[in-house]
Amino acid sequence: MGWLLEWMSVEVALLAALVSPLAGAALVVALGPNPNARDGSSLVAGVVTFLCVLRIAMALQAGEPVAMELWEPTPGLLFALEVEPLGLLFALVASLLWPITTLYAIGYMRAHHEEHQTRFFAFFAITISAVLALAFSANLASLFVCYEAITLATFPLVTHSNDRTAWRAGRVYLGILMGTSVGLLLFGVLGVHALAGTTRFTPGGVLAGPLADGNVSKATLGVLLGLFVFGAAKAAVMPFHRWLPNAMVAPTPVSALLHAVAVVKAGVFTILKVVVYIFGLDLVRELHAHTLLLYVAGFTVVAASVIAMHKDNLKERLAYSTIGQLSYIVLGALLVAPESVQGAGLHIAAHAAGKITLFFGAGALLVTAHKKYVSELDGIGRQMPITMACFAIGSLSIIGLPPTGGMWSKLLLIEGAYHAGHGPVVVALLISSLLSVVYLLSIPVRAFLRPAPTAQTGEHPHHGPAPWTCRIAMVLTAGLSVWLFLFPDFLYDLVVRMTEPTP
Amino acid sequence: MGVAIDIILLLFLLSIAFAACVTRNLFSAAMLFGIFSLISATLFVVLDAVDVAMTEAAVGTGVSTILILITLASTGYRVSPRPAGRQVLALAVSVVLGATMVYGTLDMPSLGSPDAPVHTHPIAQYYTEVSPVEMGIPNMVTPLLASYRGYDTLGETAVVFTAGIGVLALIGRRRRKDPLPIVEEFREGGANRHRVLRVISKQLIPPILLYACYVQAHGDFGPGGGFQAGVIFASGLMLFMLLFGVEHARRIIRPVVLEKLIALGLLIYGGVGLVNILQGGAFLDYRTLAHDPQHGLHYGILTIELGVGITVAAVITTIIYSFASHLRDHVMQRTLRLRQGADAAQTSPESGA
Amino acid sequence: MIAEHAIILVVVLPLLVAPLCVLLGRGTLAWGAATLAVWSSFGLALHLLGRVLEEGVLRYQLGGWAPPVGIEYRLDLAGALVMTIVTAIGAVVLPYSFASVRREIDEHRHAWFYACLLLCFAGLLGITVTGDAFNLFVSLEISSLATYVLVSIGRDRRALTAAFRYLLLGTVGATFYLIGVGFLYQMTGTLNMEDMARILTEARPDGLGPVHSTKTVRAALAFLTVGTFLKIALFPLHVWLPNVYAYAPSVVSAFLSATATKVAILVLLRVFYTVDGKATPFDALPIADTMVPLAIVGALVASFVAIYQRDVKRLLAYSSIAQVGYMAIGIGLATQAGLAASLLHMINHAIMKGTLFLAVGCIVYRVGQTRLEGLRGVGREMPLTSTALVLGGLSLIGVPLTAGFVSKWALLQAVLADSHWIVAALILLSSLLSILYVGQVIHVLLLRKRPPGAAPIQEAPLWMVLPTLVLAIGNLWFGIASDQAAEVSRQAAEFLIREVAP
Amino acid sequence: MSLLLDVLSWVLLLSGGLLSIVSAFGVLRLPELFQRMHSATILDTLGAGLVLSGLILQAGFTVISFKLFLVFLLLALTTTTAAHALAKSALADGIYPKGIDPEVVRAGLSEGLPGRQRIATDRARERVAPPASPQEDPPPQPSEEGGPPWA
Repeated sequence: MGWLLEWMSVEVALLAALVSPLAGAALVVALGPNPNARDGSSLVAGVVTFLCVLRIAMALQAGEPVAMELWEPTPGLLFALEVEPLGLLFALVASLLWPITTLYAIGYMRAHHEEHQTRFFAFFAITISAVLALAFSANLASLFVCYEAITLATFPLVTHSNDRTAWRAGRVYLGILMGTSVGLLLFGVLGVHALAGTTRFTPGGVLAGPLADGNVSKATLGVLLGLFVFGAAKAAVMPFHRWLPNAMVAPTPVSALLHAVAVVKAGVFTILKVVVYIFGLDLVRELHAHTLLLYVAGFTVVAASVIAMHKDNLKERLAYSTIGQLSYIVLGALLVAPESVQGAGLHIAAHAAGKITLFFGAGALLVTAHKKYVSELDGIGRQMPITMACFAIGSLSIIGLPPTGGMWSKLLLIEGAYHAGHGPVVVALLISSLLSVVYLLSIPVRAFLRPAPTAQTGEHPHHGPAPWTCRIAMVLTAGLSVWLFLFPDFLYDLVVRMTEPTP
Repeated sequence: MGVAIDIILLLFLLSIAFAACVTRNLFSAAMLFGIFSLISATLFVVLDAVDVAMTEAAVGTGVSTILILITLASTGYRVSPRPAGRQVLALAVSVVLGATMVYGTLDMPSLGSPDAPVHTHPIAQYYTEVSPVEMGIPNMVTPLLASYRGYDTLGETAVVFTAGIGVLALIGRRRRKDPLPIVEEFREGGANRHRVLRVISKQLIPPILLYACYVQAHGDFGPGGGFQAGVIFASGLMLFMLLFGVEHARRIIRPVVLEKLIALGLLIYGGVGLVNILQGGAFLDYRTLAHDPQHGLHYGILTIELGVGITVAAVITTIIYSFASHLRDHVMQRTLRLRQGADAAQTSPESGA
Repeated sequence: MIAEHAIILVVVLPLLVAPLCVLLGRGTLAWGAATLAVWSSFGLALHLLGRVLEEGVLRYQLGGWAPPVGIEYRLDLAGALVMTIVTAIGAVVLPYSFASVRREIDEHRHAWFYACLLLCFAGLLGITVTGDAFNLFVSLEISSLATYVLVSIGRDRRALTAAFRYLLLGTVGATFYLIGVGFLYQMTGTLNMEDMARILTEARPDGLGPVHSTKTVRAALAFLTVGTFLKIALFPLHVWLPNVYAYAPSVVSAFLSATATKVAILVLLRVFYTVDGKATPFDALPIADTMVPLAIVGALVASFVAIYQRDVKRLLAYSSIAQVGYMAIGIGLATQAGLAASLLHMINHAIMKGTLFLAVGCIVYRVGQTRLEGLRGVGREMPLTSTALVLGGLSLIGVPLTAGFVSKWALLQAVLADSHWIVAALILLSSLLSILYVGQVIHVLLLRKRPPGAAPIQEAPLWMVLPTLVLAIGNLWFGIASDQAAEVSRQAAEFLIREVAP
Repeated sequence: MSLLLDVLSWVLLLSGGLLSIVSAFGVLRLPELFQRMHSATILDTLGAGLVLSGLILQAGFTVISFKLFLVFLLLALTTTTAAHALAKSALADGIYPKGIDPEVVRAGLSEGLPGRQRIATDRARERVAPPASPQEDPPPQPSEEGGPPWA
């Protein structure tokens, strides 16, 4: 990989990581009439983006500071980029999974005969650019701008199918996400700026100073923390979770990458960043409010799992599972033990790899066998063995069992909760894991072990396996889950660096 | 003595205003407004603002009263009482307003006090002492209006122009291809039945127009100028219209011509300014118009006063024409309608109208 | 020569082309002349803005008489900024007006319409550039009178009553201004703003403290402030505005909403800073204490009312009242940051409201009405127009990367810098309400289906869509590359505040 | 001579002033329109004439006297005409002098008048003696309140 170091400087890489998805989007629009060239360019843009992020990762490993100021429209609203471990982790996950999802989407969209594929790929690329910009934001203000950009760029994807349900879902989507971000998150951002005079992400936090100076009370800071936890509604903490099941009307690649990885993780990422770099772990620990918020998140974990059990629609079940898993990360952030925060960071990656595999599987079932409901899946594993095998691995990762990466992150989370002395949270995590065994593992079990329906009830028509691009993508992401189990060191180092004060 | 006159006039104004508020008959209110203007004009004369008094008398008493009457003729004279709540609000606002104004006058220098800032400021001295020498114009008001603050006057002319265009745009008639059928009684206007009025008033029109020209030209030496002249000229035309009917008047001076004259007056005024720029001076710096700056000033002032006069006269005439034509159409249509109704109901056309 | 006289030509050109339009008489010719005049004004305004940025305040002696004997034109940065807004909007609106006016106004009135548009334009420009308190009133009258005509010149009968109401209240406002100027003249003996400001700080001739502490000056300020509040439609003096914007012809709505209130706010700044600056009106009168609460209540109430509007133009009009509230908050804070935020929001609001009203005008051109239920699904068949509408709407909400966000951000920062937490929260609440009403419009236009059997609709003519799109892209441009605008408004605010400092 | 003129002019001025006061009282106190008009017209012509003549005598043979004479002429022409018009419109509106039989006036008025005026007098008559049954009177009443003469 040495050629990458020589080939471009880190500043160029940073800009290129943001620009290449946009360039990809432009290319996609330009090449719209020729589907092969269009999809190819999207794929190439994905690979280039990933290489750029990789270059940044190498620079960070080497200890180079990676930061850049872009422009400042009004005082206090500074658009600046700065790479730190957590952001890098997030960017790595998003940029690695993008080309894989593109690969999957090519097969899926063609098999599904979707219309407006050009628009689809273009907005997909724009969203990725916004996600990377969010991951690299140096301060809360530019993070907020990127946050909103993501909402807007994904809106056309949610309403892609252009029918009544899609538009209704789009309304809920936009209403909840915009409402909370403008009403709560923006207020929080401005509050931080007013209190601390800056919104820059600083190791150790920026709000400890004003508290020590007596400029602000703990209660106010508690309210501020609440503004962030609920304002970042992309994290889907109840009661602002309804947009996520609604957004499942989007095509599966969108649900897979955006609503399991990029967009929702943008929400928890925001909360993690705020807790670690704005408040600082020590400060949050002193706030009474964090306990309260902890219980809200814990409730979300359990409640979402319970709801997921009752959902027959596969994608909805996965969506509620996502809601639960996101709250794991929020819990990890709010527990403010170093282990739990590390676990939360790691869970971003582990859950991403696992959940995207599950969605890929669900999408493959939809386009190949036209099955939407769990109850229809009896015995389907015999026709689509690869799909269902990958699905099983993904499920294991979400549950937190070896041989998948989910095990490490969940272990760290539970350890952190235990050390922080929050017994009920440990219990909640365990209950939710047990429930996820029920609602997730039951699916591959059903697919492989139950007999296919008899002739009277309607035999599976012989439809063969999923499109080959889909299969490749699934194998890759399932492999990633296993890889995270075998070699978690690199990511673990990153999350450890996040909680350690930088020299 | 002067104070006594002031007080009496002000008391008059107050009581007239009160009466105008109280009366339920809009016709009386219109008349009261006319009287109010007349007394204001008298007050201006007492205050030595003869130029203003002239305009006030012509516009306030003459033109606007006629306009109000024309409007009333097509709407009716009676007013229904307004809900009491609104009146309380209006009263409260008026009381606050009046209180603020009184409060504002508490620290004001007394009327005519030589120590007032208005008199002690250097520009007052400039206007009274330097200006006559500089300009060579005995009437102090004219150079102030037309030169020192000539740009304001250009603006005021533009306001008058806007008013004219506005009336044209809102109630000005489209030049119809199919004019309304004229009811027989309207053909000759109303004047036939008022022979005395007609004969006497006809004699008055030429002196009025002549006087307008005098006021126009005499602005440098006595009270007068474009505004006053324009208003007086228009009053003369208005009298003609009242006597002979708007149709006749429209044939004497066509509305299209008036419309172009409105624009022409403002253009003359602004054109002088542009010429000044071309001559190398500032906008409206008349001194560039001739070799001798004083001559230039005179030329400039005369020209712009002419522009003002044309625009004002044309605008006021246009407004009156438009209103009168509007009313005429209104009344005529109503009469036609009623007559048709009466024809249907009765055989004798004489008894229905 | 043109550079030397640019400052006067920018106003006088449109003022004199107005009678020319009447002389030309024909609609098309008048349109051509008006377009030329407005575009040259735009060019001159840009030139002037550049020069003000370089050289500072520009002065021009009208009639060659040195102030305070004569009238002085005096262009500072705030004036140049507003002048650029007005001319830019004019330059965009005029090409648009050709088709729109033909559709909405009777043909024999076209020349008069363009004459009035130019007069209104010239009057607004005159306000931005004048350094004389009475000349400001004259310009105000020209623009107001022309506005009343413009509003009522269309075919909508309801516009007549709206214009009449506006005329009554507008005249009250102008009269208040005049009374205020009269009082000030009584106490200073001059009409030149700078001269007034100087004399106000001097000791009174009778030795009783400075002039600005007299009751007369206080009453004058009260009159000037209230009169101007009427003109900027600050709650609760906003009652004239909704119907005026709703029933006026599309071009007029767009032009007025983007310019008139901005210029009125400049008048307020002139009163507060240029005339009474050194005496700091914020100390003498409880301006901040009344203005900020009024503005915030206005923003909330207007946003709330906007949600329930069934007519797009009325909805946008109420949103204008809310936005004016934001600007008033910035001024009421009486800090440099607040002032800069207000000025910035002025620019951005001009762009976004211009976009929205122009886009609605495009729809009116094709559909002929603005009731929401009549517009179901129209946006789908007019993609360019609805793109502009969506961009403008997002900007109005204050979505990041649009112009509206930058200024709202600046405003919130200024508010929080003074730790007015509640005000900030209420501003955000009003933004949330704006999501609702903008969302409603977009929902009806784009998401609802056209009623069965409705006639197919085309995109509006190119000459209407292009200007709309230009402004719509302005929303993005000023959201992404807003540093220049922000810098100019910051400097303008700094200049105004510095005038206060001795 | 000058004393004589002075005395004469003061006599004229004072008598004019007195007359004015008297007629002002008349306007206030007299019972009905035509009598009041009688009082007012005396003020307009004789009162003003006396005062103006006094002033002319005061001014002597100058341009001011000429102007005053013009004023007198103007007043004489306009006030009388105005009084004429007022009286006529009062009659047209159905207000008649006291003690005169309305029918006589009406008969005189109706003759030789153009149609519209005749209609107005007819209406006035109706108002004096309203018809037995209220007819379906058209709501807008043309020219009842004295439709504009110039229309």
